[in-house]
Amino acid sequence: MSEHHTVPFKTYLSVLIILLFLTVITVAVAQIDFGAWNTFIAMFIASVKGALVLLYFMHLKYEDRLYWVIFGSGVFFVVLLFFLTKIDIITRVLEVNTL
Amino acid sequence: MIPLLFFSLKGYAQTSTEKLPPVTDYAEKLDTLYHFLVGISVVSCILVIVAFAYFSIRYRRKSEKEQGSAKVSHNTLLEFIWSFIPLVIFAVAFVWGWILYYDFKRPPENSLEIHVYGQMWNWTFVYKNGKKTTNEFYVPSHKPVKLIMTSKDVLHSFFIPTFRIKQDVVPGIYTSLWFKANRKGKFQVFCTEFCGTGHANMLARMHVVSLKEWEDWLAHDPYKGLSLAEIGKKAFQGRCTVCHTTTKEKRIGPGLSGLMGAKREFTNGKSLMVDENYLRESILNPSEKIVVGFPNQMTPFAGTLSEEELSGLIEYIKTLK
Amino acid sequence: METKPSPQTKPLAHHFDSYEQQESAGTLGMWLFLCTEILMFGGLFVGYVLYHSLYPEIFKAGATFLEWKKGGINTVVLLISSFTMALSIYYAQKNKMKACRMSLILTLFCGLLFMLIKYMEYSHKMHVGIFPGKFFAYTGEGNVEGLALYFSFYYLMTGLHASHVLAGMGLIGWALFRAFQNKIGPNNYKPLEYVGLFWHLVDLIWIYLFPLLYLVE
Amino acid sequence: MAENKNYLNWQKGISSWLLTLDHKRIGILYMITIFSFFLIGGIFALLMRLELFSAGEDFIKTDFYNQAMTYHGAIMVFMVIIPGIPAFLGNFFLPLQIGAKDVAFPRVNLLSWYCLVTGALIACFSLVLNGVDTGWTFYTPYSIRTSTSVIPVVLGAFIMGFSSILTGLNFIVTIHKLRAPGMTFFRMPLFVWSLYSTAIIQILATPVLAITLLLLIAERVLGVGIFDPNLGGDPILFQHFFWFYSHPAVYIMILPAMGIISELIVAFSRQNIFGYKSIVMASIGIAAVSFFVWGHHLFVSGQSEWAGIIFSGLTMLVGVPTAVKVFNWTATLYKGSLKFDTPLLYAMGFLFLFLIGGVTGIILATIAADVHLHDTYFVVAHFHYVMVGGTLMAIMGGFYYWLPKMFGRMYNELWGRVSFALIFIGFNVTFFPQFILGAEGMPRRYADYPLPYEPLNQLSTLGSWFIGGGFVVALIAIVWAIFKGPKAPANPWGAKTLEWETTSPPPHENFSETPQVTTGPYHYGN
Repeated sequence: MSEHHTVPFKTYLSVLIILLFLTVITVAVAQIDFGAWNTFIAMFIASVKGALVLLYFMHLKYEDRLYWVIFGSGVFFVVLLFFLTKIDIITRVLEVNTL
Repeated sequence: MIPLLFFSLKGYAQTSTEKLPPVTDYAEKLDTLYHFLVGISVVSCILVIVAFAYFSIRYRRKSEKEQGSAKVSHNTLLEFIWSFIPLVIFAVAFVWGWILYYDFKRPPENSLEIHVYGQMWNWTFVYKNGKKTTNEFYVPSHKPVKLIMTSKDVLHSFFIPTFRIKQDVVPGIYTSLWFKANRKGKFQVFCTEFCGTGHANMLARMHVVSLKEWEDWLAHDPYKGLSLAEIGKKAFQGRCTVCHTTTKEKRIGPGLSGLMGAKREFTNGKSLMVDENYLRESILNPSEKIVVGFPNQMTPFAGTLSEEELSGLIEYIKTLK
Repeated sequence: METKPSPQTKPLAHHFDSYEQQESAGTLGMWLFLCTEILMFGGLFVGYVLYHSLYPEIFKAGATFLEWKKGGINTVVLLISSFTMALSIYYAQKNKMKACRMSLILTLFCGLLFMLIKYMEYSHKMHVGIFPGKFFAYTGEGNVEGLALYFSFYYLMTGLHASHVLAGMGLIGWALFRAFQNKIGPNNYKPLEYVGLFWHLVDLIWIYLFPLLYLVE
Repeated sequence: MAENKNYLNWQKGISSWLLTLDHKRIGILYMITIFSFFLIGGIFALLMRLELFSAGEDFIKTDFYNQAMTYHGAIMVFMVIIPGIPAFLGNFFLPLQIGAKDVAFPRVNLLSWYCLVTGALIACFSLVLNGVDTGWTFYTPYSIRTSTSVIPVVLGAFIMGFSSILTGLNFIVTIHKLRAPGMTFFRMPLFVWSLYSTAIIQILATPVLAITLLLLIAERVLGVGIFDPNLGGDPILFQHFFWFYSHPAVYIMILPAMGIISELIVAFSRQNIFGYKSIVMASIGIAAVSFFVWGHHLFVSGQSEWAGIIFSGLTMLVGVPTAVKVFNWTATLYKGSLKFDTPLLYAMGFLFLFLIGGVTGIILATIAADVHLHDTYFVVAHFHYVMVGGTLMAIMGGFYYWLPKMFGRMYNELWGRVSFALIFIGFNVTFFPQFILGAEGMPRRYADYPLPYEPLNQLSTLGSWFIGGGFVVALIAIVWAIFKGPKAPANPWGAKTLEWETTSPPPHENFSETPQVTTGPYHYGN
């Protein structure tokens, strides 16, 4: 684990600029109606921004693999909760009142 | 310990089939699966118990300083075998369970549909021709019957032990159960999802009768030739006795004797003399006016009471002095 | 890494063998805590997405009420605050303590700005009677049956996030106080880094919250 | 010889206990908290069994029975069995077994004890209000409608959740960062491995409970309608969120118990464990797969058919590593030199009862059988066999095993065996008839039952008096041993793990000098 790894100032600044730029992009894209794709695009851009914050601001890039596993397992189990609950909701055959 | 295991399992196997003889084909198939599972459990329990009982006796410590002498600390083949065999057995149980569940979830096309309404502490059954009954309902034998169920307040669960079937009754959506009884008789129905004070006495009784008897019962109007007050008394028995008494004694709800014309204060500050409109409103939509000192726990009876029964109830309450 | 005992060195706790062990333990502990935060917010996000697909028309109607401009500004504000937070650690490592304190103050300011915009959004909605759950009393146009459910999710998610922004600002205030006591320096910036990790996580959650609530119909 | 300085007597006074940062003293504080709540929960259980002695409403009113059922469940789950082993025996022996001076964050350790006590007091405060009668599962919409005070209990459980999260966090960091030199991951004792896999579940599952309970409070206070069907919510979704935590929580309860049983079986057969690696893999495997199986609680709740099939299949998978562990323990006894002291008796009790609990779990995992058996006394018997037969047996076994190390005194062997016999026989007489009752369709959470179920219920109530008697005898024997027992040597059982190399009771800083580890955890004579 790099004890004293200082990230150069330039990197922080460029990451901030990219993040702001992506925010503008995601707002602009949201105006155009791609139907169901809107959600996917918005989530993709958000994930890119999230990855940038994680890697550079939170120094995940310079930590060893253990911290990737910790963060990854957190996200994995949220997705697992969503995935199996969604399976239940989608495949529910609802009875109808025949009175 | 082994004798305890044998005694209870022998007793168990004998009583469960004697106490709850299967009444539908599904129940018979389930019993075979169930006895297979219990058999596997007993065999595996005995195997492991005999193993560690034998080891315990055979390898008792002889001297204070004695150490264990097993040379081998793991054996990959043995470990593979005793993880693969349980996996196979569990897979067999899973598939067998799936086959039955597949059948349990698919009611035949032509099944007779009965609507079931669960509410805080009684069941109401509504047939196609509008006939409504509470806690007692009749079903023809040798015909597939499909129950379409919903709840009017909280979660309940419709469980017929002799038929080995159960399904939660969820407010907001309809769930269903189906069965085809092969034998006539009276069968107990339980509510198995916790629903408050009256959960333990939210019992219904199912009468499986021949087709002809069932059709007569369907056409028979239980209230024919009875005066309004007598109809009310009959309707009162099935639904209201869990919370209300016909005397002054307070249970969950107030005692109803001398109610007509009495003065009542409500939680919203207003108060009025009890009359027919107040009685009608408090039965159909009780949370409108809650008498001071009582919880707002009564579930509306709108939809499960016929007009005849409603006016009969009001007449009956008026007779209670 | 030689451990020259500069005045800004934190005393080594009795049960650790070296600074490095103590600090890597702190980082691991912080990342585990972030994992629990992700799971808690994740549970709420899963509820939101499930109900979004169960009642698309309610959520579509609800989304029109949100001013995505304010949401956008808030995103920019939080991104800048993340930047200044990272800078404060950068300056602490470089032993430029004045600049470090300045960037901490800037981060606090951004946090305040975020809460201010959030307050404006809330008061604007509450003014027209949009409250969560059973207190929902909005009768204006664009009202759809069941809109209270949408705004319950809106208030729950942004409220929980705002409470974490406040907690983060409290932590930054504590870090600022220690910086003024000259307790933070190149050998002892780790507590500042833990506060930074928490603040970045709060920003990360808003990065996902913003498009999910404001942009997506 | 002069009373040697140890963690018990090097500081005096109440504040030295209430503000202690020593993991051993915090372990003792947890012990007192957990066993006092165990007594309260036990009293509720005995009251329930008394009421169920005969059909009809005799000793206690139905309302009070429903509250006794809820408090028995909530107290036993949240205040006794989840913190039970990790916080008490885990806190005390994790640093000792890996050769560390203390846990990674001592202050966080004390904070998690205060979280447990505060949460427990808030939850028990509802006893003074008008109680709670929703069952420990708080299923909506009943938990929203009921006029009983649900919010204090839910708030209490929310705060106790943090105690579990912080303990898990503390243990993972301690195991990663504070192992003695030379102790690689595969030289750690199995109790430490079990605490590691438990901590993983505590970190990953408890936050979802936190948000679920928050939403339930929001439901009651603000009427948000997420779980309330009248406002468009879905009660089945609450069950999904609740069981996403609560099934991994039952593995939080059983994994540390398995760790203790590994220690006991090894120490009392005085030879290396059989299949160390496969037990480690099984622990981590159970921790991972436990998150995939929660849907088997919803088979008849209105969950879709296909989700039910998927969950039934996945539940079968989680059964395999559990079975492997039982076979490994039995194989460890082969060619050992077994001595039947009380800890080994409890380990044998665990093996017997957990076996029955495990196989009945597989019966319930088979989806068609669960349709018949769900929410009946079959399920009640199953989880008591796994929880009392599993975790309680392990706590008692671990307590007797480590009592000499914790208090420097020996317990009385005779009374240990008497209390074991009472508890073991009483347990079987109480809960085995409930399997039969369940198969005959007696639903659970019933304050009253139809007459045909009466004989077996009477037998079950008779058994519950034996369990009560057994635990009272055990309590007296242990308290007597702690204060009056004869002096115990540093290593009374000749065990090989690190905690036996320091004096008993251990000094404040655990080891005079940090131990060097060169071999595996159980290096016996061979």
